[in-house]
Parts: sequence; C-alpha cells; structure tokens
Amino acid sequence: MDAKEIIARRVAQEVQPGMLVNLGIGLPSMVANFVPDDLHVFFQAENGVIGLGSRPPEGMEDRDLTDAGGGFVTAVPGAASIDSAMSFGLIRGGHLDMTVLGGLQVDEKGHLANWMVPGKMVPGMGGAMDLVAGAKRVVVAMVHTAKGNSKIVPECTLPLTAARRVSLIVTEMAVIEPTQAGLVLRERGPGVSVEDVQAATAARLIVQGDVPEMTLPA
Amino acid sequence: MDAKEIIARRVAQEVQPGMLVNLGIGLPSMVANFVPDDLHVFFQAENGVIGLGSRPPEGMEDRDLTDAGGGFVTAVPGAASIDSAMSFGLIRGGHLDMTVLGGLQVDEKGHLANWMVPGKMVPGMGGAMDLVAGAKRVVVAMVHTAKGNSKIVPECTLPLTAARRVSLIVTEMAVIEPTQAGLVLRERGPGVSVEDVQAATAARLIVQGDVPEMTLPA
Amino acid sequence: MKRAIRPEEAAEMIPEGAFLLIGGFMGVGTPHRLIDAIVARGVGGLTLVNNDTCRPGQGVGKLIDAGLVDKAIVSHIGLNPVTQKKMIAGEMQVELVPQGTLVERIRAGGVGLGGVLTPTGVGTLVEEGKQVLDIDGRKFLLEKPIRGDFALLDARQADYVGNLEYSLTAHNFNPIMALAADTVIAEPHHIMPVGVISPDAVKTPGVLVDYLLERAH
Amino acid sequence: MKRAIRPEEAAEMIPEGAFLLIGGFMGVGTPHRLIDAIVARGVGGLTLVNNDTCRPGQGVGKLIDAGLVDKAIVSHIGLNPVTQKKMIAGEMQVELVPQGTLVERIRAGGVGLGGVLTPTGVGTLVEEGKQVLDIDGRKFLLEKPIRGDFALLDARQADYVGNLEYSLTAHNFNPIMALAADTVIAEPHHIMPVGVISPDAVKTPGVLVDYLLERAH
Repeated sequence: MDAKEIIARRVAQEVQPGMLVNLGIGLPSMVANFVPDDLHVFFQAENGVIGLGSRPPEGMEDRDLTDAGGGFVTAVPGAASIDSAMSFGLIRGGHLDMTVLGGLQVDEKGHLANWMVPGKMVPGMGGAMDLVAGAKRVVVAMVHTAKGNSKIVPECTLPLTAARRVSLIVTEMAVIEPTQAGLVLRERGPGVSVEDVQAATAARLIVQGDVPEMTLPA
Repeated sequence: MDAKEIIARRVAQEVQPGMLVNLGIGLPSMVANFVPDDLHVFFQAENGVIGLGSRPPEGMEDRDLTDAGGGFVTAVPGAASIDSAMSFGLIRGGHLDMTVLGGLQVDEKGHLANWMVPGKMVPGMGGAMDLVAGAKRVVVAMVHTAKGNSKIVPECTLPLTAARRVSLIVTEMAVIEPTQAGLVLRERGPGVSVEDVQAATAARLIVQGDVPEMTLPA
Repeated sequence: MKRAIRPEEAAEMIPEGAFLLIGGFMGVGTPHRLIDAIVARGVGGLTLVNNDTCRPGQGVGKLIDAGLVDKAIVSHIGLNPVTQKKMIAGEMQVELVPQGTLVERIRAGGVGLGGVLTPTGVGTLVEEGKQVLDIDGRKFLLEKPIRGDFALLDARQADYVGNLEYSLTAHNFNPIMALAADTVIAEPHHIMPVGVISPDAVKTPGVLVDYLLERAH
Repeated sequence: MKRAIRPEEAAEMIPEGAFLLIGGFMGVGTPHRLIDAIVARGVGGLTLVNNDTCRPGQGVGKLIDAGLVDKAIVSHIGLNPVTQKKMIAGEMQVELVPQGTLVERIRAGGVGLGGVLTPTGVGTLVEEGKQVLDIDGRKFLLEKPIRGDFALLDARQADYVGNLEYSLTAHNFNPIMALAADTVIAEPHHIMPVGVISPDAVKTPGVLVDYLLERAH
C-alpha cells in the first residue's frame, strides 16, 4: 500500500454515519473511495454540490457538474445544487461536519499552513481559510515529509491558513492529535515505531503509554 | 372621485415603464389599478413575489400566494418567487425603483413617520424602514388630514421611519416635493386652491410661480 | 435518511423556554400542524421569532392566545390585538425589528457571520443601544445574529434526505431559518422518494434538516 | 422585456478600465462567448472579479493571456501559471480573498450592507490593514463590499423578462453577482418565452438583468 492510500484509508475511518464532509482536491479527495456507502455520507464540493458522486462513465460527463478541482463528477440521489453563498454559508455556519485538507506545514499549536510559500508559490487560499475556520472537525491529510523535511514543525514558518487548532493530522507514519498541551501521537503507521515517527518529525510529539498501530481493514 | 382614488390615480402617474415597484398595504395598493399594462411594470410584494397580479377569480385562490397584507393574489407571466432575504436584498440594495407607502406624518425635512404612535398603537415597522432606507424613490400616499389635523407638519412628533428624505408626497389636495430647502408645492388637487392647501397644512409650503392642478386622465 | 415523525413527537422535543424560529408571513408558509401540537402540549415560556404574530386564532397567533410566548421578536404586530394587549399589560415582551434586518440577523446566525451592517434604522428608535459604524462615510447599524434552539418550517415538498422545496409566497423566512437553529423540523405538504427532486430545485439541502413531519392523513 | 444582443454588442458596452464581475469556478458557469467577444475587441485595463483565473487559454484565463486584466480579485490562482508570472513580474495586481469572504463581499455590495463581519482570516495575513471587531468575545474581520460596473453571467435558461435558472455546479458566483453590478449581462444556454418558467424555479429575478445574450447558432 503506498503512502497516499494509507492516509486515505485511515482518514476514511474518521467519517461517521450521515456526516456532511468536504474533501480538498488531490490526496484528500481519495478518502471518498474508502468510505462505505452504507454510512450515507454526503460529500460537499464547495463549488456547488452536496451529494458529490464518483466519476461519470466515459462520454457521460457534463460540463456543468465538476468537483472543486474541475474534474467531472456525478451527483448521488438526493443531491442538491447550491450557489457559493450557500456553500460557504454551510461551511462558515458550522453545518459542515468534517473537512479534509492537504497541508504544507502543521505546528505544535496545531496551526495549519497550506496556501502559499512566499516568493515561490502563491496558489491562494481558495476555500481553505473558510473551511478551517468553520468546519466542525478539520483533518489534515498529508505525507509526513517533503523532500526529506518534516512537515510537522515546532512553529509554522509559512503563512497560516487560520488561527484555529486543527482536529487531527493523518500521515502515512502517524495519527497525531493537536491538543492544548501539544501534539499527541495517537497511532503509528504500518510497520513504523514510535522512534521512527519522532525521528521523522521536527516537532515534539507527546507519547502517552502504548501507541497502537493503525488498523487498516481492506 | 373620492380622496383615495385621486391619490391612487395621481401616484400611478409616477410609475415609469419597466419599473420594479413596491406598494404598501391599504391605500398604496390601489395604485396598481391605475397603472397601464403596457408599461410592463413589475410589482413586488415584499413577502415574496415579483410580478404580483390581481385578485384571483372566486374559488381559484391559493393559500401560498398572497400579498403583504395577506390578501389572495395571482402572479403575472414572468413572475419570480423570492425568499425574504432576496426580497429585502432587492429593497436595501437599491434594486427597487419605487415604493409607495402610507404615512402618519411627514415633516418639513421630508421625514416620514408611519410605524407607531407611542402609548396608543404599535403596529411595528414591518418592511417600511427597509423600504424607505433602500428604494430609489419613496412616495408617500396619504389623505391630507386625519380627524381635521394636518399630517404634514413642521417636525414629526411621532418616531421616524428613516432619517432619509422621502421623494414625493401625494394627497388628495396636493403633490408636494420635499427638497433641501423645504416642502415645495408642485400641484393642487382637483378644485383646490393654493390657499386651501396651505390652510389645511401645518407645515410651511414653498410656492414657486403658478401651481398647476393635478391632471387625472380617466 | 430522515425519519418522518408525528406532530406530537415533534412538540415533545421542545422544552419549556425554548427559542423558536417559525417560518411564515401572516400565516402563509407557517407549519400549522406543528403549531397545533405545541398548543395541545401547552409547554410555554417560549421565545418566538417570526415575521409577525399573525392574527388571533391563526398561525403563530395561536401560541400567543395560549399564553405560551414570553417574548416575540417580529417586525409587525399590527393585525394581532392580543399581542398588543399582552405587550401593554406587560405579560409579554415584544422586540420589533425591521423586516429586512430580521431576516439578515437570522441569516448571519446561520452562516456564521458576526453581525449585520445595515443602513436600515439609522436615525430612528431602532438605533438605540446599538453600535453605529461609519464605513467610508456612510452610517450602518451593527445588528446581532439570531439563532434558535429549533427552526420549525413549512415546505411544499421534501424527500427523505430532507431536501426542501418551497412554493410562491410561502418561501418567506423558511429557507433562511433552516440555517439558524440547532434542530430543524420541517412540515412538508408532500414527501417524495429520494432521487426524484432535481438538485437544481432544492432550496434547502437536506443536511440542514433534522426531522420531517409525516404527511397529513 | 429584455433584448437579446450579440456578443460583440455586449463587448462594445464595456469601456477601458471597467470593473467586471464574471461568474464561474475554473471555467464552469462562465459566460464563454462574452469572454471571447471581449478578447476579440481587445479593450483592457480591466479589473476582474472571479473565483479564480482558470487556466491559460480557458475561461477568464483568456482575458489574462490577452493582457486585458490590470487587477484580479480572486480566491485562487494555483492552476494558472500565466497569472503567477504576470503577478511576480508586476504586470498585474492580484488580490487574494478567501472564497467565502469573496462571495459575501459581493453579496453585501448587492444587497446594500455596509460590509461583512467574518471569522475567516482572523490571525492570518488576510487580517492585515483591516478593522477587527470584537463582538461578544469573538473576533471578526470587517470586509468591505464589492460592486462592479458589469456582471457577466452564465445561466442555463432565461426567459425574455430576464429571469434566470442555473445548473448544478454552474451556479457558483452567478446568482450573487447578479445583485452587485450597474449593468448585468447574462449568457443563457436557452431563452424561453415569458411565462413558461415556474416562479419557483427562478433563481435570479429578471428585474436584476439588463441584457441577455442571444442564443448560439
């Protein structure tokens, strides 16, 4: 199993029945593949649909039905079209149960940075600032390191996405919960030791008792 | 012709082709009867329809289609249903070309009072404060006196509906335009002299040259 | 999927002193069966947010008649002499709010904004006790958000996901109130199977709705 | 009744330096024929408000390619390297706005509110230079309204009154932008006779729309 699939499978376990969930583009969008249908979860695409479905069969794409990354999608039975004011009204108003976002850095305070690298890359925040400020639960899904450097750092050096503490960080090496006291290591990745995780992490991790390995049912 | 019909007919002349117009309940609502169909005017009822039509035939009333006074209405071809946020978004946002409202008092500054009489009657402002604050043009349609007392006064003694100067006052005796300088008498009612109007008016009226009599084509 | 419940079940969820947002404008777009069930149960001390207090014996006016409302936050009470009488007698508090301000305050509560900056009411009694902001040379009142414990809505049609459609002038406050309460109960005239309402026809996404009232028999 | 005009007629109305609100999200729900006509005319100095700047050669990206845009007010430019290059070279100004803040700022401009009080962006770079209000113990940024000279909209269907319907994820900013410009031009895929669209299906009332683009041949 590659790193991204480990992450997507583990994040999928955070999804509870009946939730409204927003998945960011890229890695977070893979989470949908591992959420069982019988949970009756609704996925929101912030560009305007609640009840996002999978990719349509070849030739049945509709130019007016895409996800936030511009990819063609379908709508599930019971879907609703919404405009951007309603879409972000749901997000900012606390109606979104969970958002899963990628990250460039997360720090010991649980702050996320994911929208720009000054002088290098300025994609813009898109909906990320509203999502992190407004969703009930914010899960950061990202690979543990970038070019060998830890993405989990003592303090973000990149501009923050929000002043709010995120709820959970899921990488292929660890599940980490930011708390008032700091970053608590909750789970280890498959075949990874606590020492391995700390060695790959620039931030200080709090280890309480035995740290179980992720369970990733097929 | 009774006083109310004079007022309604005269106010109807203020309506220009293609306007969006809101008529208050009571006397103002009579204005619609005198606006020619070929002006293609849309009437808004602030409770939720643009394209208010006349009363439906007996037995064809719909409990979900009423005007702001709760009376059964119809919708014209091209009508649109709107919720209260859109309805007042149109009003506050300057999209409403004209509103016609009743009044308890209007004063020399052009201030309108029409939502309460302290200690006596507190109907509430309903949509009136938004309408007076937001409509492009505010026309007050009211009988000239109440129980022998002038409703056009030097200064309102009743609580104001808005700090904004209204655009025009139409009574059965006069058409009066509030200006920076004061209340300018623009027209006299049928068979009424300038002296008659001033005698029935507590506020000072500005008379410039010859004041024509209202023309009220059948 | 949302369970369709009986009016009495819905009424039983509402405790004494609850803060209720109820859709409707002079009784149009009001959930009448829910109101009857609340009156039948008789639990009071309620705060009521509605456009108005309707007329005695009609719509939310029934809640006033039954003495269940301690406070009404409304834009108009002119057609309900019972409300006026109770207000003057001090049996009931009435907060009068300009209609456009009322709906925006509820929207702000529902979409997570800190308040509403409106020109409506500047220079009137409505300004009293409120912060006035000068923004680029114009004055605006800062009006606070409103949220309720319950929103009770009338809808033309629903599906079992909870998606709602409204009809003509029965929209009024319903789609906005759907955003602004902890528990949202809708009383649809019809409930359709999931999948038959076009996504483009949905005005309140089902994720906002907690319970549907079963259809009238 | 609204006249249906040709794309070139619409483009000719738009003067140098105009402030344009254009519907769309990565080109979905964007008035493509209008954009082509503006590019063909080649009058620049424009300010563009859109969710993003799309991709090079697509949607509003064509306006960037042609060098017609002096300033873009958008939430995302990550998929358009041309925008990034021009921004870094100082050929174009880019104001990045959180997406939910952007749509509310346009709404505030359209419905006559003095600004938006949002928690989004508090404690980030977005806060810089803005008033922060403490309301009942929580912090909110005061974000200013946005209005345009023109709103250019994509719609699924119109009637000759100008009523508009939108489709699926092609709604996005269109219904809100319809409220917030001096002149509103809509590019519908279909135009129907007056009276055949249900009032309940209308999402933008025709009174907001000034011109319709004639149908593609």
